[in-house]
Amino acid sequence: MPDVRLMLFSILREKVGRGCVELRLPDGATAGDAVDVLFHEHQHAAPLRSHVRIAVNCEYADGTCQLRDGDEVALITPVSGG
Amino acid sequence: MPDVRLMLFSILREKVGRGCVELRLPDGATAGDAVDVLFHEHQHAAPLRSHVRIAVNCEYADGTCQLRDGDEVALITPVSGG
Amino acid sequence: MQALTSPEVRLLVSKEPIDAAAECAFLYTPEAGGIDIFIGTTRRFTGERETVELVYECYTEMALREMRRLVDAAAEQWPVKRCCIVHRVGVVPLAEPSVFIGVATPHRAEAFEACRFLIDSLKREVPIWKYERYTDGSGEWVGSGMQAG
Amino acid sequence: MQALTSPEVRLLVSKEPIDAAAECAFLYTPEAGGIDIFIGTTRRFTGERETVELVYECYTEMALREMRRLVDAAAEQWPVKRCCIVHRVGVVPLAEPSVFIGVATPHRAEAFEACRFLIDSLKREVPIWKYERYTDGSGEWVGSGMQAG
Repeated sequence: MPDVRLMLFSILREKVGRGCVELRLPDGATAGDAVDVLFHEHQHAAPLRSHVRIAVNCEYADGTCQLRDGDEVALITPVSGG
Repeated sequence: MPDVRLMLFSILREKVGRGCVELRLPDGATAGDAVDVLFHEHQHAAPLRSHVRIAVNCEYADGTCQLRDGDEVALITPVSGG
Repeated sequence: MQALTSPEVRLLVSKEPIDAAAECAFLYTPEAGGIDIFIGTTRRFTGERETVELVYECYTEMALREMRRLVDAAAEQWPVKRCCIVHRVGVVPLAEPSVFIGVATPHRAEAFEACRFLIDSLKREVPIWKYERYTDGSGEWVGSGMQAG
Repeated sequence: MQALTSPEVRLLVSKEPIDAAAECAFLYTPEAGGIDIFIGTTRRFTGERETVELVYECYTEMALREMRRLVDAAAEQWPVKRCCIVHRVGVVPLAEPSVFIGVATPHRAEAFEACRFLIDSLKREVPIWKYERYTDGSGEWVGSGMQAG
């Protein structure tokens, strides 16, 4: 039962109302599962779902990446720095 | 009989030993004529002759450019600024 | 301010105005003959829309790691002797720089190419977001595909 | 120091060290979103040869006019909002800048292209000459095709 932290930024942070969400996931849960939980609880943010890239512990990762206790999962909406 | 000033730089200035040469030329003389006079008087600089671009009054010009009294003729060896 | 620095590479995310002189001084080295620098500044008009200011948000820890990854990728392709990437966060007023990327290489063609690669890659990969505030009171997270609020 | 300046263009030939901060400040404008800068610095090694310092000579009056002509040519091809070209003359020690070219445009691609055009054109057209002093006591007017002396 990994405890993970979801990190939210920019428009997604605004839609969800927080920059950080703590989640307890079932064993074997993936990064994609964590993202599903968030969007399930915040359906008004759903249009952003398909634009989100996932990062696990500060590196871009696949949705199939299996999570471990203490992992930090960031939901990266399209970036616009520069 | 235009009086003109030849301007010399870098290696050509060193070969000739001066940065500036005053010349009195026959009426109708061209920029190319002025350059010929200089290289005739400084034959050891001859290898530079074919590399020289001419500028008259601070603008690149053709050797056929007819000179007028007071003109400044610069002999521009290959530039290497930057 | 958070930073990741070495003698050759300087990566910085900060709320303070970017100090161009300090970045240039860092880039000067006898190993290089050419330096290319890109600076992004806050532009007033985009078409008819008038911008008041930009506000940048950054996932700083990851942004610094991504910047490092991009510098490493540049150094594999070009002989990079010095490189800096500085991004300002928070409010960036009109005409002020939000990003400063500098690359020093032995010859100029390499510096131009590496610098262009870095700014193009930064805009695609580094987790930083731009919020644009307009004079009509509206605003948006640029490129998010949704209205803010 | 000799200069040719307007609100948008700043051209300078000077024996003083180049003040990068002043040039950057000049380039910042709300009309631009992208600035590209090229800085040429004195490199120590060219192959096996070790340079002590460079010495630049300039036909200043013409150089400023040529720079102006190049800036005008750039402004015909790209939407140049600010542009500066500064060239140092006299001795330029190792790692110090000899030339600083900056271009501010609305978007970044234009800035890169215009800046590249300007440094490439300057190296071909502007009457400035570089003398390279080597550690072995020799020296040469670069590209002149003849030994100095």
